[in-house]
This record gives sequence, structure tokens and C-alpha cells, in this order.
Amino acid sequence: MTELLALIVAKYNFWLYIILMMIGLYAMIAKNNLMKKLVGMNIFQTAIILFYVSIGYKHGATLPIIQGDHGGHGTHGGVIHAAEYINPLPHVLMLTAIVVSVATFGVAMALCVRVYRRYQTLEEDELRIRLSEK
Amino acid sequence: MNHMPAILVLAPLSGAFFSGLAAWIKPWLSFYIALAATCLSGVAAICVLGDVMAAGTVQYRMAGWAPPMGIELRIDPLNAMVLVLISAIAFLNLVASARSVDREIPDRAPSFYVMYQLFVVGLLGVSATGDLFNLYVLIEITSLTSYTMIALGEEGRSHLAALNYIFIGVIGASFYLLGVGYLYITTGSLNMQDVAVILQQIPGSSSAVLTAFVLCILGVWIKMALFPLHVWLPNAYAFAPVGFARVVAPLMTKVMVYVMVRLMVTVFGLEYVFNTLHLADIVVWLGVIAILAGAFMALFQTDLRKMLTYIIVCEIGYMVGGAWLGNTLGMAGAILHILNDALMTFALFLALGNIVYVRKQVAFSNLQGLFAAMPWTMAGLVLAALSIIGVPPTCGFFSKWYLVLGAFEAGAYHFAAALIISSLVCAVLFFKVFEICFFGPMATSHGHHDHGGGVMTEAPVSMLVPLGLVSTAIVAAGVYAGTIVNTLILPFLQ
Amino acid sequence: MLWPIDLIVLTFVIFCAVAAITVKDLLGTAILFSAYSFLMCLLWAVMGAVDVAFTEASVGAGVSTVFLVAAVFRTSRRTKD
Amino acid sequence: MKFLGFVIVCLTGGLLLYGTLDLPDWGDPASPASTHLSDDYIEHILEETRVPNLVTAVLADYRGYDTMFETAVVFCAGLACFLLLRDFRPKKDRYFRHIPTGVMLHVKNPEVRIIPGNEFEHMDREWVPSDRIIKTVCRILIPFIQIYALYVVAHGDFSPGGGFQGGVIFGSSLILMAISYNLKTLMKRVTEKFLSIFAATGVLIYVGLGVLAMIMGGRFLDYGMLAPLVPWDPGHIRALGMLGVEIGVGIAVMAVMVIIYVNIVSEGRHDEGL
Amino acid sequence: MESIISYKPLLAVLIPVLVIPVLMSSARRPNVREAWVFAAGFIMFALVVSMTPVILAGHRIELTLFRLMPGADIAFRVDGLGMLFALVASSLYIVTSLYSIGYMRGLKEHGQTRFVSFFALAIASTIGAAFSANLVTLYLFYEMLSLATYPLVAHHEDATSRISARRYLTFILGTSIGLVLPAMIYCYHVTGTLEFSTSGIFAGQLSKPGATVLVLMFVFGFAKAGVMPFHSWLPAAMVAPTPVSALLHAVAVVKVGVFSIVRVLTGIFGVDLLGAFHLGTLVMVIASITILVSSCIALSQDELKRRLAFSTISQLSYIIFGVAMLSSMGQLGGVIHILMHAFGKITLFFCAGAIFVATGKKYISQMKGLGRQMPVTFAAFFIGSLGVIGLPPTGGFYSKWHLISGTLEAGQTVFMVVLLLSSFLNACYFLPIVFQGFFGKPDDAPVNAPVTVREANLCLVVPLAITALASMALFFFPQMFVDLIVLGLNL
Repeated sequence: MTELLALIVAKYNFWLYIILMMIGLYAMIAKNNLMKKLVGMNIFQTAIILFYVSIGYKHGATLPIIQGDHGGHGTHGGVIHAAEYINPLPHVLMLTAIVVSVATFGVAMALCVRVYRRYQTLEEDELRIRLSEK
Repeated sequence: MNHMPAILVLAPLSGAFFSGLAAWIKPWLSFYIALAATCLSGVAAICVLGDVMAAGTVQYRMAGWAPPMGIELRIDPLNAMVLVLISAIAFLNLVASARSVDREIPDRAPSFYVMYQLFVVGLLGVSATGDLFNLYVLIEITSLTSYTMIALGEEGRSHLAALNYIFIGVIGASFYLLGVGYLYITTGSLNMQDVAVILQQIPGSSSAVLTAFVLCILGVWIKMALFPLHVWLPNAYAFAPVGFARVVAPLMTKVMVYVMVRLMVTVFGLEYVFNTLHLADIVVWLGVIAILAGAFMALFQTDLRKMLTYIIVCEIGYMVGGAWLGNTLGMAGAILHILNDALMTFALFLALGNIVYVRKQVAFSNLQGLFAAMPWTMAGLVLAALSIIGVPPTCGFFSKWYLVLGAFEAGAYHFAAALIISSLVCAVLFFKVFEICFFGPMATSHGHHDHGGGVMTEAPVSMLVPLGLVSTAIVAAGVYAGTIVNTLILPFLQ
Repeated sequence: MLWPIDLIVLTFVIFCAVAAITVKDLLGTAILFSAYSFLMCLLWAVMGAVDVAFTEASVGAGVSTVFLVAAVFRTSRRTKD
Repeated sequence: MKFLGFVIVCLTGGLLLYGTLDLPDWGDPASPASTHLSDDYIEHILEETRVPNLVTAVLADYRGYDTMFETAVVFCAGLACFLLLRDFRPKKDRYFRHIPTGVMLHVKNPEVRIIPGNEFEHMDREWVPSDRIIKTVCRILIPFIQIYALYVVAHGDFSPGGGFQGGVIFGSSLILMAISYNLKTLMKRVTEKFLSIFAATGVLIYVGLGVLAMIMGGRFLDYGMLAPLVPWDPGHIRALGMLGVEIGVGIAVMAVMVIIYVNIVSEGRHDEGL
Repeated sequence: MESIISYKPLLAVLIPVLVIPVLMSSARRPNVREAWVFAAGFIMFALVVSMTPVILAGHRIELTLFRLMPGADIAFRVDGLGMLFALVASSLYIVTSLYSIGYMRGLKEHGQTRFVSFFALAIASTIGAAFSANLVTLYLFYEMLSLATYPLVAHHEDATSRISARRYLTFILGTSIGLVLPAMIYCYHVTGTLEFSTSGIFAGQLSKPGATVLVLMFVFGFAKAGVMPFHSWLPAAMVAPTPVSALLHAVAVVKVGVFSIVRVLTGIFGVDLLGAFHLGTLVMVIASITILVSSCIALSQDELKRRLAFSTISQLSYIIFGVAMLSSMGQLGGVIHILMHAFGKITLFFCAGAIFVATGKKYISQMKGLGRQMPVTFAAFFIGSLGVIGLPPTGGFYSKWHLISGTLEAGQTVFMVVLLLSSFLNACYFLPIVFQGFFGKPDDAPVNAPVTVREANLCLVVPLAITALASMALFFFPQMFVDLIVLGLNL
């Protein structure tokens, strides 16, 4: 029982990101409305970001910003212990990922507006009908 | 210090923004800036190829940080080849686009050239980088630009195609990103070489590594439109403006194949892929299915453009199957086919572009009498088609040769059979087209008029010259196939 | 002891995600999506990824939502699913 | 379709779950991810770059090459919205208000020319009598938002934030202006040309700094090489370089956010929005 | 036998190719164009002849152009066999170009420039096939030939030519890609080389079933040889203008098919391997079936060119038959039949064309009494048919004689019967034409109409006279060619 709890505590973050990702993926594949698909896309990407952030997290460590007086003047101000600070690399990657996702989001949005201007609908089934009839 | 690897990528990048700014001064400036930028990167690529062949792998540490902390460009024979290919095709297509873009996207041509250069930057960066995450960012640049430029095509349909492409493409890219995440959490590094070294110590049975591998490969497959995941490709390429279809069709999928090979060979290592995992047979079967499905779907098209897009799907099967045969010959054949298929597809789409330029529509019904009308274009088309079919001395024959040899060596006779059948189907396809172009309205004119005496409505020279160059390249690549394999591909695989 | 808070926020996040893709009103979707992003950035802040949280707060909960609302304003608000 | 989607989703989820089995525990300090590279970063960044915010340091220096392309991606998005949506044809029917009388005119005939001035005022289709409270609050608020944005950009080396966040905040302040007043007010202040030139220039600042480093004899983006150009405080030269690229990123992102919003909200006509 | 490096083979192949742009450019001035054609033809012929003494002296001429893969280059090697074939093709090309002038202008055909250009391309690839040193090069020129012939077959650009051109490509390309290519790659996979060598390239790496499958793939795969059931493209291709049928579908194309099969049997498998697995007999059986069946079909054809086509099919199988006999006598007879049949059959086609141009008659039933109008033509036809049947005083006798004595030598009486029977059939479907031509009464003509001699124009009559005389001459002086074959197959 306890080790099961331990397992959950150890891993639940990963599992929940998987659940979120499945929600997003399902929305992207199965939803009928293009906007919904877009939102699903964003959820999907945020879930991945959550995964990366969870990779970066480190017990007993603090923000990846060097504290204390040895801020400016280099090495002489006491040694830095790697265990004190959270791994910055995943955060960096995820900043980029967020930017990429918002860029894709914007483009997709613009396309949705164009599609609506042309076909007056965003429901996929209706779009299919529109395409087949002409 | 040799900056060529950086210039290779930076020239089109800065070129893009400069031509974006120059458009506010004089719209036509942006085209020439783009031309200069792609030309420069082509020169740089050739220099890098020279260095690589002279002194082996070339490394360039971005910001001077040593990998794995910093990002490095790492260029070995394989990417040197791909880089030259990309920059050359980008440049030639730009030359050919000079006339066609103004006709297709009249009021937004400068922005098109900016996008175009960013697309080229993405492709070059993808094939130059030695960092897994940098690869993701650059893949996203290529995808974002191609979404946009595909949507510049036929009103309505092209937008839907692009949206569809966005959804599938994002899934693909995100899978790749996830795979990189799993790799990162197990190895703690992002540099390809470093990851490969660390993976040596991790037991092959690790489920995380397996998941990472499957996710990365799946993502790349989605991006390269391997058969069951190809649904986005035909519409996207068929409705895109020709000026862009000409460059995305030959390059996008091939670069993704390059990424697959890179992941298999450099990051995970052939040892892991073929001896630890036992997926090779399944994937070869996937390749077989892709080849046959692509070929037969192409058979049912009534529009030249759609037909070509399905041929791309078929060719992807060649490369994936060949790469997964698990022997040097197959891998060499697949890599050689990256080069050859890019050339062939480019030639095909150039010819297509010329035909579209003259005849607007390329449904089979309005291809009649093309041999008389545009003989030079058709000559290029015929050559490219023969190469696709696999007739010597065109390059298609030789990559097919290596692939079939590899299939025999691996005992994968179904793959060899699929290759042969696909060339037969392609022969049927293209000679159906040629028949229409050869006969058609001329059938009635049974008079004394001599061949070529008919009305010549040929495309402008700026579109014919690239076609001619590529056609010669096709033959040259065929004739020197042995040299290419021995000097570039085998050294890489060793 | 961090994980209970973490867990609670996560459940909220999942609730928002499911709601965002099920409501029939796209404007509601936009707002729920904004809430989702905000909770997400809370989660990341808890995990010490302040920069990421900051970005998500400004982008996900801010600009993306505005884009979404703008797009809904230019297209239709109702949807079948 | 729904069923297919469900199956695919379950397969993917299963694969990922299977993958998590061998993952190190969440937040395990001994996991390779938080030991191999991160230790090098955490221990060396400060004396190498003098930037306490590790994230900014890695983002703008160690992985500056990534960030450059990230900015390029943003630029792409802006350009894409312009390419896809921008529509130069003027609307056929326009709305005007005769200021002295307050009468609304609905002009259908494109030939009719009405110059908006102190007699006539151009109106949106969904025109509501402008709310003084909102206008006033926003007029007061916007400058503060913008100052805060500048702070975020400038202080990114020491505290959370950086060019991207700052740019987004600045952009959203402009968007707020467009919402609280109307789109024309914004487009009068920041024209399209201004925005697009900013977007391109922002990225060019980034690339330019990198190329400058190349010219000074270093690798691309090697800010350390810029020391001769900056007479004061060579120790912090890398920090200054990062600040420079952050500014570039900020400018580009600000411009692009506005471009995307404007094009989407007005379907590329730039006349009337929310 | 030492081997000499020389660019002559390459030149011989290149000259017809290089002349094509000139032809295209001089499309407006037909006489200039034809002059160029002749120039090219004579230069090529001269080159080929100039190499003959070297070959007869027992040397070889070799030239490697590109190294594709170890053991599979694009390379030329001139030996006796190739030289024989090249001589036949290049000499007949000149005659045919003279003939085609008369024919095309006589009928005022369209697209003459296209015609001569692709004709030149076809002959170039024929020479290339003759001189190729390994299977890859042979395959290259084989495909080149198939593609170069397509516009010629489809020349008329009407429905029937469309159908038959389609069938032509389907058979030729389909078999070459579907059967020859995999077989070739498999050979390379097993042995690592594709160079022709008289002892064969397989050093016991093949089992009997494997070898059998490969042999069948090659024999059927080179469908230009018209081995049944892959023969039906040839009658279809007869819609092409007669010069095409004459040179290509009686000499160049079909003989390239046969030549490839001969090369593969002797150069890839080698006599010993075939003998060890009794594959020679298998091939002989296939060949003799083709011989008999096609002869019977030929009997029932009324259109002259179709009848000739079917007789070609049977005659081609003679060659395969002879080579598959694996005895020196038989191989000599088979290979020299390439030469003899070429001259005989081209004469017959020329005659058919001449008759068509002069009288517009295609069907044998209409040709009663024509012989008195066109004595020269029918005399030549008579000689040609003698050559094909294999009676003295024509070269055909020589080859037929060797074939039969070869069967006797091997004691395979059954096959001798096949040969005699087929010769009898040949006589049955050729001689009546001549007989009717000279002594039959036209159905439509009045009883005692004055017979006026109305030969076709000289451009048509001269070539067919030449070839007829040549095939008679071959009866008396075959020695040089015999030497070539003996050297080529070192019997």
C-alpha cells in the first residue's frame, strides 16, 4: 500500500500530463469544430510543456536564479551548489516551445478566419458537404 | 576560423529580413536579395562539402560554447550532400519562380520571397544541426512556413488542406518533441553525439528509450507522410501555389527521411535499432505497403499534379523500407535515393510548373499535343519520368539497383517485388500521360506539316534553364552513382 | 510537502481542459481555455519554472485568449459539439 | 472518426505510460536530467556570463542559436497572418457620425467620399457610445503596462522575464488600446509599415549581434568578442550582449503580436475590430 | 588475344546521336536532312568496318566509360559476335535510309524529321547493344531502343497506331523491367559481376531450379526476341511505316532481343552450366514451339506485312534454337542466321513496301498478277523468300544447313523434324505469293488486259535489289562472318 502510494507520489505528475495530452489529442482528432481542434492542439502542447517542466523539477531545490551576494562579481563570492537550484535547461526549451505553439496557434487562427470567410462554417462535416457539392 | 557552416544558414535568414525591409523601398528588390542569399548559401554549402571531403566532419560551435552545453553544427558527408542539394534546388526554383510567382500571388510577391527564404533556412538548419532540440525548432520553422505558403494556393481548398496539415503536422512535431523529452530525461543531454554516447551505457531493454525511439520515428514519419500517415500530403501539395510546390515536394519529405536516417544511425545507433529492437521486418512491410498503395492510388488520378503527389508517397516507401533493411546496401540505397528522388521530383514539378504556366490546368484532358507545343519541357518531363520508372542511365535506376540488392541480401524479396511492381506501375502511369501528350489534337492534323512546325507555346527561358540543369543533373547523378556512394555515403556509414 | 497542492491544481487543470473542449459556446471555450492556461502556469510556478510560468501567463492566459476571442468574433460563436 | 480518435489516443497513452515505467521518479535530484548537463550550467554560468538568471543565460547565450530561430518563428507567424488575411479592398458600406448632430450615416455607395474630420467621424458597424470609464482607465493603465514591459525586458538578466515576455506585454498593451478605444485609433498611432519594419528589425538586431561577433573574430553569437566595442565593464559583456538580443526579441514579438491581433480581428481590413 | 583500347565503338554509337540536332535544325530542307542521314550512316559504317580487321586478327577492342559499380560499368567491348551484328545493322541502315526516302516521300508522310531523328537514335542504340561489354550496358541500350522506337511505331498518330504502340511498350517495357531487371540484379547479387565471359560468370553458385528460373526470366524477358507468348507486339507494330518494319522489326529491334538472349546464354550462363542442367534442351523446346506455332499462324494471314511478321517470329526462334543447341555446329548456324535472315527478311519487307507505294495494295489476295507489273520487285521477293526458307542459292541455306546438321550431330532427331517441318511451312506461305504474282490472274482485271510494267520509284527498287543480291552473295562468301562467329564464341 505504502509503496503504491510512493509510486503514485513519484510518478503521478507524468501520468497526469499523459491524461492531459490524451484529452488534447482526442480533441484534435475527434472534434468536429475547427476552433475546438485548435484549443485541443494547445492543450496537447501545454501538456508536453508540463512534462518537460516536471523533468526539470528537483526536490529540495529552488528557482534557477542565483541568490545571494555573489550575484554580480563572479567567483569570489562563495561556491554555488548545483543541488540548490532547479535544472534551467527544460525551462529554456519550454520557453521556445511555448513561443512556437503560440505562433502555430496564430497561423491556424488566421486560416480558420479565411475558411469561415469562404465557406461560412467551421464544422468539419458541413465543410465536407460544401466541398462535395461544388 | 571557418564560418561556412554558419553562413550557410545565416545567409537566407538575414536575406529574408532584408528582403522584407527592402520591399518597403522597391518591391522588386526583395526577389534579387532572395536570389543573392540563396546563391550565397549554395556557395557556402559547396565549400562545406569540399571541407568535409577533404578533412572529414566539420563542427561549428554556436556562441563558442563546447557541446553538449552549447549548440553545435555538425556536418559529415551525409548532411554535406543534403545541404548542397537543398541550397541548389532552392536557388534553381527561385530562378524559375521569377515569372510564376508574380502570376500566382500578384500583390504579395515580396512576402512570398521572405517566407520562401525562411523555409529554406529551416531545411538547411534541420540538416546542419547537431542538437536534438534545435532540430525541433527548425522543423517547426519549415512547417510553419509551408503551412502558410500552401494556404496561398487555390482559394478555399488550399486553406482547408493547410489546416489539415497543421493539425497532423503539429501532432508529428509534438511526438518528436515528446521523444526528445524521454531521451532527455534518460540521458540528460540534447547533443546528438553526447546522447549517443550515453545511450551506450543504458540497457537496451529500457522502456523509456524504446518509447523515445518510437515517438521520434513516429513524429518523423508523420512529417514525411509514410503511407498510413500520408493523408495530409496529396491535398496540401496539389493545391499549393506551383512556385512553392516545386520546392516543398522534392525537399520536405527528403529532409525528413534524412532526419530519420540521422536518428537511426547517429543517435540511437544501428546496433540498437536492428539488434535490440525487432521492428525492422514490420517497417519493411510498411514500406512495401506504402510503395504499392502510393503507386496504385496514383493510378486512379486524373490530374497530373495529384498523380505526382501520390508518386511522392510511393517514393517515401522506397526510402523507409530501404533504410530499415538492416544492411549497408539498403541504407546506402535509401540515402542515394534521397538525392536522386529529390532531383527527379524537382524535375517533374519544374516541368509541371511550366505546363501550368502555359495551360493553367493540368487535368489529363488538357495535356493534349504537349510534345508539339512545349518540346523542351516535355523532354525534361520524359527524362524525369524515366528516372522514376528506373531506366538507365538516369539516377533512379541506380538507387533502385542498390535497394533491390539490399533487399536480396536481407532476403526481403517482398520489398524487391514491390520495387519492381512500382516501377511497372509508374511506367504505365507516365506512358499514359505521354500518350495523351503525344497524340491528342495532332491526331487530326495528318497533313504535311513537319514535326515542331506546330504552334510552339513554350514556357519562358527562366523556367526552362533550371529544368535543363536538373535534367543533366539526373543523368550525371546516375552516371556517377558509384562515385557518390563510395566517396560520400559509405564513409558516412562506416 | 508540495505534492497535495500540486495534485489539487492538476485536477482543476484537467477539469478545465475537459470543459474547454466540451462546452457548446466558443466564447466559453476561450474563457475556460484561459483559465486552464492560468492554472497551468500556477502549476509551473509551483514547480519552480518561473520563467515558463511568466510566459504562459502572458501568452496562454493573455494573448492567445485575445486571439481566440477575436477569431470567435469574426467567425461563429455557436458550435454543435 | 470519434472511435478512431479514441483508439489512437488510447494507443498513444498506453505507449507513454509504458515509457514512464523506467523514468526516474518525479523531482529525483539524482536523475540524469538534473545531474548531467544542469550541474555544469548551474555551476559555471555565473562566472562565465555574470547573469544570475540561469534561464536567461542559457536561453540567450548557450542556446542563443535556438532563441534566434524562435524569434524567426514569431516573425513567421506575423508574416503568415499578413499573407493570409490582409485584404486591401475597402469595405463597400461605411458608417459615419455627423458630430454636431450626432446623426449616423450609412454610406453604401463607394463613390461617395466623406473625409472624416471635425465634422464627420468614422464609425464601426457595431458602434456603441464609447464608455468613458473604460477609456479613462485604459489611458491611465497603458503607460504603466508599457513601462512594466520595458522593465521585464531590461531586468530579464536578474529576475524572471526577458525579451519575449516583455514584448508580449507591450504588445498586449497596444491591443488593449485597440480594444478600449477602437482599431483605427491604434492603427493611426502604429501604422502597418511601422509594425512590419519593427518585426523585421527586431530579428535583424539579434542576427546582427551574432554576425558582429563573427566579424570581431568569434563564432556566431559569441558576445564575448564584442568587448572591444563596449569600453566599460568588459566583465559583463556577455550580459550586455544578452540584453541586446532580448531587446531585439522584445521589439519583434511586440510588433508581431499586434500584427496577428489586428489582422485576425479585422479580417485583414484594418478598419474595425472588437 | 590482347585487347585494344579505342574510342571507335563510342564514336560509332555517338555519331547517329550527334547528328540528330542537325536533322532537327534542317527540318525545313529535306534534301539537306537526308544528306546528313547518309553522311552519318556512311561514317558509322566506315567506323565499324575499320574495326573488322582488328577483330578478325583475333583481338578485342575495349573501352570503359563510367565505373558504376564494381563489375558493372558502362563499357564497350567489340568481339566477333558484336561485330557481326554491328556490320549487319550499320550496312542495312544505309540501304534503309535510301529506301525510306522513297517511301516517306512517295506517301507524303508527315513528321519526317521526327521519323529520321528517332530512326537514327534507334540505330545508335542498336550498335551500342552490339558493342556492350556487360549486361548493364546491354540493358541500357536495350531500353533506349525500346523508347526510341515508340514514336516510330506511333508515327501515324491515329487510333490503331495508338493501340499498337501501347501494346508494343507494354510488352517490351513490362518484360524488361518485370523480368530482366530483377534477374540481372539477382545475378549481380550472387556473383558480384555482370561482365560477359565465354565461360559464364556463375562458379557453381546456382542450383538447378534457380538457374532454370533465371534462364526463363531472361528468355522471356527479352521480349524483343518475340518468343511466345510475348510475341504479339510484333504483328501489332506492323502499323509503323514499312522502313521501320523493315529495318527495326526485321533486323535491329528483334535481333537485339535475340542478340541479348545469345549474350546471356553464352556470356552469363555459359555453355557448360546450361549443358550441366540440360537447360539448352528446355530453351530448344520453347523455341521450337514458337517456330511451329508462329509458322502456322503465318499461313493464315492475308495482310502481307503481318505474314512477314509471324515468319520473323519463327525465324528469330531459329537463332535461339541454334544457340541453345550448345554444339559448335548449331551455335554457328544459329548465330549466322542473324545475318542471313536479316538480308532475306529485309528484302521481303522492302518488296511489301514497294508494292504498297506503287499500288496501294496490302493484302496478298489482291496481289494476283502483280508480278508481271513489277517483275524486279517480285524477283527480289522470290530470292528473299528462298533465303528465309533456306534454299540455295541464298545465304539462308547455309544457316539452315548448319542447324540441321547440328541436330543430327547431337542426334536429336525430333528437333530435326521440327526444322524440316517449319521450312516446309515457310515454303507454303511464301512461294504461293510469288507464284500467284507471276502466273495468277487479277480478279478485277479484264481477261486480256495489256500488262504494263509499273515498278515503284527507284529509291524503292534499288535497295531491294541490293539486298536481294547481297543475300545471294552471302551464299558464296560467308567465310568472313563465319570467322567472326568462331572468334566471338571461340567454338
